[in-house]
Amino acid sequence: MTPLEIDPNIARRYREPGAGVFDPALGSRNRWGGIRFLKTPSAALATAILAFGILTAIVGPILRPGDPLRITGEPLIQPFVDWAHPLGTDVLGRDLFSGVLFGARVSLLVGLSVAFISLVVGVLIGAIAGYAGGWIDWVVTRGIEIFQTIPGFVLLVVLVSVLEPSATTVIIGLALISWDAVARLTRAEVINHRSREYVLAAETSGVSGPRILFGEILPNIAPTLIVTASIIVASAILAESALSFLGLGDPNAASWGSMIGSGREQIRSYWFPTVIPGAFIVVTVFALNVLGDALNDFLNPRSNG
Amino acid sequence: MTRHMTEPLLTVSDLRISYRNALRTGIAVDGLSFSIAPGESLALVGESGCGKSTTALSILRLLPGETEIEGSILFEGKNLATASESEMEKIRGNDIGIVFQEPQTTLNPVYRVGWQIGEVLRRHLKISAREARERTLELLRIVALPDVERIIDAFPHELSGGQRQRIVIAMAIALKPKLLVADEPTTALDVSIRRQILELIDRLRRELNMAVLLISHDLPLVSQWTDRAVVIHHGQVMDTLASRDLFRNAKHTYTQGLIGASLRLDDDRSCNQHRLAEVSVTRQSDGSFNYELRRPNPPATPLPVAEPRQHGLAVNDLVVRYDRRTAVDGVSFNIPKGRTLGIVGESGSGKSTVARAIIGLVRPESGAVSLDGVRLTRFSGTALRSHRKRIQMIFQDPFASLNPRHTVQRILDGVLVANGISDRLERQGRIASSLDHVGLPQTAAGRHPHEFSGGQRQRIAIARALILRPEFVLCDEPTSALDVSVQAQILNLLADLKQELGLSYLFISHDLAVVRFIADDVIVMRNGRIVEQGSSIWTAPSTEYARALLAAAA
Amino acid sequence: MTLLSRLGFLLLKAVPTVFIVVTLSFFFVQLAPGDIADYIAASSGAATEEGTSALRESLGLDRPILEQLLHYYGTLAQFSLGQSMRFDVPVTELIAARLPSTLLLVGTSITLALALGIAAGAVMALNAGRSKDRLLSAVTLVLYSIPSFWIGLMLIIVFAVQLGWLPTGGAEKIGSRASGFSYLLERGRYLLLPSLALASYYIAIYARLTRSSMLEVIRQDHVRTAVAKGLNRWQVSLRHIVRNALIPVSTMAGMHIAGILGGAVVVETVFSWPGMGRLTYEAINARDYVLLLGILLTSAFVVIIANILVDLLHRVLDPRIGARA
Amino acid sequence: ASEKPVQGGTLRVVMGLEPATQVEILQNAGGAGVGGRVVEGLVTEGLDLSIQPQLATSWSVSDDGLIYTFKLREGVTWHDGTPFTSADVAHTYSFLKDVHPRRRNTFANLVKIDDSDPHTVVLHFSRPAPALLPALNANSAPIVPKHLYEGTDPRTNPWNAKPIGTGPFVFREWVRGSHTLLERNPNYWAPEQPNLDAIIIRYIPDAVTRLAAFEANEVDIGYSTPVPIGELARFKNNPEFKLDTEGYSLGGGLNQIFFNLRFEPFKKLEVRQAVAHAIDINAYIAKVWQGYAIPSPSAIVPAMKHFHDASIKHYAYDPAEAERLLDQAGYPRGADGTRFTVRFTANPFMSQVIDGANFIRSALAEIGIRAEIALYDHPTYIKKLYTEGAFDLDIQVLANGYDPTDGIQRGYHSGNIKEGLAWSNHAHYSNPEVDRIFDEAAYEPNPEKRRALYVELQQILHRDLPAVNLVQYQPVTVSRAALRDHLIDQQNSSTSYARAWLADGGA
Ligand SMILES: Nc1ncnc2c1ncn2[C@@H]1O[C@H](COP(=O)(O)OP(=O)(O)OP(=O)(O)O)[C@@H](O)[C@H]1O
Ligand SMILES: Nc1ncnc2c1ncn2[C@@H]1O[C@H](COP(=O)(O)OP(=O)(O)OP(=O)(O)O)[C@@H](O)[C@H]1O
Ligand SMILES: [Mg+2]
Ligand SMILES: [Mg+2]
Repeated sequence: MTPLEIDPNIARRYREPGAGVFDPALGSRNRWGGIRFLKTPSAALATAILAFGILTAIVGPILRPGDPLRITGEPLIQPFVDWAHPLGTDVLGRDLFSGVLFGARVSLLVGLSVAFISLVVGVLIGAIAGYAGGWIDWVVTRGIEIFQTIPGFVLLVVLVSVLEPSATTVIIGLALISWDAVARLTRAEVINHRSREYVLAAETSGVSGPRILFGEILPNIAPTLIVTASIIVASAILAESALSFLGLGDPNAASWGSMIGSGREQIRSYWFPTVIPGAFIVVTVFALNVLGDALNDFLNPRSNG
Repeated sequence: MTRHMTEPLLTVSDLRISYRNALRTGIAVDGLSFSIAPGESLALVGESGCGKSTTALSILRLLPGETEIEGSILFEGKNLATASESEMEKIRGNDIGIVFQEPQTTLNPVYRVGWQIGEVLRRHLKISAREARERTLELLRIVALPDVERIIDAFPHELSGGQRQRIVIAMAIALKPKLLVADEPTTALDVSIRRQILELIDRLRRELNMAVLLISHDLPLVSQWTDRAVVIHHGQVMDTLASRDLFRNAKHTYTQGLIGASLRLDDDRSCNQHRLAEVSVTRQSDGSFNYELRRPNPPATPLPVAEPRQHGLAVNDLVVRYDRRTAVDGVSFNIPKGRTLGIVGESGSGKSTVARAIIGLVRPESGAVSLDGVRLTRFSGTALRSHRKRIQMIFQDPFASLNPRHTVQRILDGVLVANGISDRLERQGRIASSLDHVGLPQTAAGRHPHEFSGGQRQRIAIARALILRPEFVLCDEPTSALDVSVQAQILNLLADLKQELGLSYLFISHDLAVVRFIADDVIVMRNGRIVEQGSSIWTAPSTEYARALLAAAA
Repeated sequence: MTLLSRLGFLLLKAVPTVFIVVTLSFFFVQLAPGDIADYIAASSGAATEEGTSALRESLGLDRPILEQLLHYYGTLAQFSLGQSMRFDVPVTELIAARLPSTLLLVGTSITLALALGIAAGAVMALNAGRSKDRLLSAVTLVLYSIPSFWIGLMLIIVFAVQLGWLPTGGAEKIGSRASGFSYLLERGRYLLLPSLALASYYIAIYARLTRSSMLEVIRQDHVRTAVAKGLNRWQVSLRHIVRNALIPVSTMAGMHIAGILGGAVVVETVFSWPGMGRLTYEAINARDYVLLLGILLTSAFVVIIANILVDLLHRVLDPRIGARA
Repeated sequence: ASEKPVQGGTLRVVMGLEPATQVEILQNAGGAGVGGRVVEGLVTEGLDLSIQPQLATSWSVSDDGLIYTFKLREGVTWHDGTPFTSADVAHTYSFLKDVHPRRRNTFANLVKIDDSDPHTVVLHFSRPAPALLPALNANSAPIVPKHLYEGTDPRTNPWNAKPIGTGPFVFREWVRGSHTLLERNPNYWAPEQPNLDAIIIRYIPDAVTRLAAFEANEVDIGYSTPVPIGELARFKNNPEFKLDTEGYSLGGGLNQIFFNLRFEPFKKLEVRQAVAHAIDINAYIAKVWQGYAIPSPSAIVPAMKHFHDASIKHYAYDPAEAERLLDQAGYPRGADGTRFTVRFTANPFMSQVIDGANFIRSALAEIGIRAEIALYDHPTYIKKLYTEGAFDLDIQVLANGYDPTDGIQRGYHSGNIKEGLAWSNHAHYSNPEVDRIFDEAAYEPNPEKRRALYVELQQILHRDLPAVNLVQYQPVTVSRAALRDHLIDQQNSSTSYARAWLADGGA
């Protein structure tokens, strides 16, 4: 029995003696799993933060239209003193509030796209390698090994600096150094599942390979992948900020990382141009990690406590 | 065996244990009382989940944190339910030893076994490393391990299951405990080794004069190896009786049901004429239980007569290799329509591999599988698939063989879709009728596997095998993960289906009694070869190996 | 398989990997717009046509790309990494000057991350669900969420500038004549902040990993066996839980080496640490592909050798592995 | 001024960029190597831009400007003990002519070097070389020993990394990525110099870390605004530190925007004028340069006093006028308020230039021009601009150099429209009149006439507007107040420290 599988009804009946007798009549689908998930305080908080972040990314530009990189005021206005610039302005006089709003867009876009691309690519490659075995698996494993051998961030820096730094290159670069972890994980899980009896059963009743892979095995490893995805989003946001720190961000878009990059020279005298976007990164990544943990507890039947 | 009329060594009275954790919240043991005299051997018997292990663990206070224990566990006058943790540490391993079911996991994989045995000695005695090693070697000899000098430095994974279980036993008796708790010490072992382990425990009991609490769900085993048996259901005692009276004097309906469902090797019932007793337990609205014993009869419909023209399923000189190992080495047999062939043999003898080769999960190296004279091994792709439809398979583990993410409807529907049945209504109808066949309500279709009990899951697996209307069904240990009472239901169901639908089975099992009940013919396998065949083995086995198997199972 | 033959096997297996890494990187760098001549022109703030083309010619940049690749292979075949185009000295010399400090930094960081991470993880697992666990979980999650350059800057501001306890950067006191213990102490002072900054993320990872794998081990039957032997809480925890939980942690640590090496690029910049990370960045910027390939090759080898060490360690930690292979 | 110098102490210099080699015979920009501490030039330039003796004690120029005769200092030895002679100068100059990107120009017409007298060097030119002397200092044309360079390829000579010179300090070690260590030269030719025992040059790439190093009292001096520009104010108010702006006159860093004249829309003069009118130069100086820059409306920076035309003023900040010009040029605002979109590149060398790009981008947005910034690393930048011409607007900092022929001519002379050549005329500006002025002025020995020519040039460029000249930025030297007498010439980060001393004996 896993936490996921226990229906409150069954649990209630189980308080009584005779617990050993399984009464399937009590079983029912746990349709409200999602809501129960949100009852965990940390999961609820993380979800709320992320939902708020995504909402901000969507409506932010409506709230504060215009280009966030426009110089709209005096430089280095402190936060919370001038309501035209609630979070103050940076060294050039750009509004930090609109920067943060638009930055949510870039950071989340980068994070989500990287997770999406590396998940799609990694799952496809890893699943096919794990399921097909043989020389395909051999080739893919070597490929993954190569990516494991090159320090990822170095590859990323090489890639982004030789191409034009832009949101697209950053996303491609990050996806390039993230897919291998997904592929390795997927491959291992697929190999683990493909000899399980439910897969053999499907095979013996004539279900075709792709159907087994995508219809039977993938749904079972989805929880692991979802958790991985949340971690990739978080680490992509961090890596994007590190790139911006090295001056390799997209110069035409305000991202949290690039705001830190341009504000950090003044960090000793003016904390807010760096700390404000930095705080947004930390809170977002934190929320993503909390969410990942909570999902892990929720989706992974073996975890506990 | 004599009853000792001395003071009991252990007295459990009115034990109530409830779990409060993420896994479950509820009562596992509900007012259990029993006692063991010094040197006595007592059995706790009951179905899976009835609270046997919980009781055993509670004696050594090995239960997880969020568990509440009420009642008393008096061991030599001390109440273990309330003893302090340091007192318990002195008792564990010293006065009470314990042996668990699964020898694969009870040893720490990263330490040498000798070290692990020595750990008990060093913990409780002040002895030098040399002495500890000497004592360990001695213990290894006591548990009758060969080549002790090598084994003492082996890692657990380098030993066989039986050897590991001996290590665990050596660890448990290292300090000559007064009580040995053995929680299903042989269920995970091969039949041939099972007997040796039980003999060992019994010998040690006599030699060390220690009491044994043996936990099992195997009634024949209990009746042979213990003095007294306590039958438990839902955490309560149903029956307490002398073991040798178990099969004769059971008072409680539930005990009688268990006995009726148990098969013994000397029992010459056959599924063609008989059905096993089924005990059904229902819960009243007031929470109490109602036990009912049913002895179903075989259906009146006569056995369909096999047409002589049809050969059925033939396997010819089959050879299967994994990497470099030969798992099946020139096996040939024939299953005529409407017959059941049983395969027995020790673990690793290649039983499953034969079934897998027939159904196409592994590619045989040579040899032929043919169906009604048509060679399946020649085909590939769609042609093969259309023939293979006629053969289906049921797996051992009903928990693992159903995809936990799909509903029953989807599991069954997927098979039909994959086999090109595109008419939705037809699929619906077939799903309904196959659920009917296996005795599940139609409402089962909408649920997920985890909402069913083990027996019900195995019914779903059978429904999945039947939905393509096969002629041959390969059953690879379909009941070995199930309780006796549930096993009886499944065996009855298979027998009924054979008669109703004219199915033929290949039935693999390590339980010889079950094979004797269900199969018309039998083959014995060893190291990938057939060593003996024909029903004469039940009465007059001709090979040493078959004799040993029978003796071990008896 | 004996340890030694296993070592040889793993090293041999690595050769094609390194070869592909080098070839791919070569084409990759060639894809980049601009070359070393452009860089030298840019950084000298002056250029003449003759100078630029003479430079290209002398470096062989005017030859077809495959020829350049073959030439590079030729260099490698002579067990040389070639001559850096920007610094005009052998690449091995440049790398030899930087590699030790990077290894020191990375090695210290991994050690620190493992030591602190495992300790924190063990405390968390043994107190699972209680306030100690929650507090430490929150702390590690925060560490997990902060960019390392940011932590680096904060450490500098707090410990070097405000408190003045530790130096802001560099690897050792220049011209220092300290020796023996005081020399080690001295180096330790320089090492502490950068290795902390680099380790912070991994401390969090190992803490979380140790926690979850310990919780996994706690559920295993052999722990119950250990308790049944009468061992006390500490003996059970250390010998039977933490010890076994080290196995997955060591696997992960092996996979992180490449990542930590990459992370050094940023931390070395922040702490002006004279390591390979900064050299890499300079090589990329200068399009000094001979140097860059030399660095990638070296770091691939470092990763491979580290993985081999982890593999061997893993065999010591988990006796089952040799049997399975 | 004349306190008694304290002897001893170690000076700690901080640098951002680590040089590729330690001696500047292959290039000279940004991060110098050991500079005048170890190697010396024939002459040096005082703070007042006057030429002063160094290895040459005196010199004379023939009236036709074709022959330069230098009298060399006697009794000078190389750090390895070999005596210094005219052969060293002759050998060095002869290879500098081939390998040094800038001296290639300076010595283009050098036909013969006469070193027959060991203490006299005579340079013979085929055409007058009026701008020669400022190019002969320790940084621009350092003299290296012939006995170590003869018969080798100077590009790969190992002594480039461990230079032997004649200067006040001896090279000790270079730990790549970390620092260079120099020690006092006890045999320096100037008696009682130097005062310091040692010099450590530390390489710290990150500006914030450099700032921290200053604050933690780990370094004594840094050049060219070593700390983030916004933090200078704090140093200014701190008596522990001193900020100096002197010593940078030879650099003449001009910050300007080039137009790509090959393509619409900047082919049109009105459009270029509109851009010029869109920029509020005072705000630009305040926000981007934090006040450390002065307006430089003309192509020759104010620092180049002899040539700068102070009468030229910036185009007035007048967005309305800019919009009118754009409308007139046929670029009305579109539905989204944008007139057109252009590619805007920025020299990645200085962070202020990138800030500047952001400022300009914002200013252009006000008048409806969308400028999309493309940030490249150095080689890509050079490739995109000078080979592919893939830009419309380019914000740049170019050193004017010591003479217009050195840093200015390259950007505007049509003869310098050279594909693939860095720092060439990438705007593709071509005006025969301008070419003529450059050609004439280069060989005009009369200073008055030269000035007149360059003034005319500045006016033409102001009218034609191939580039909008913005500011001459002011690099700042940050030093601990205890450091004295370090600022003696125009060599800034390459200065010799021959007379420098630490009042507190070093921290
Ligand atoms: N750690 C636990 N947490 C919560 N519930 C548990 C735990 N262990 C056992 N249970 C529940 O307590 C009941 C009794 O379990 P127990 O293991 O004692 O049964 P058992 O008789 O030993 O069964 P089996 O024959 O399957 O070993 C079962 O319903 C089981 O699900
Ligand atoms: N996938 C596999 N790869 C390699 N060897 C295998 C594989 N499956 C089984 N074997 C080996 O082939 C032999 C026969 O195995 P098989 O599973 O057929 O035995 P079995 O009689 O069914 O045993 P059990 O009673 O334990 O189920 C064994 O030695 C086993 O280790
Ligand atoms: Mg049990
Ligand atoms: Mg089997």
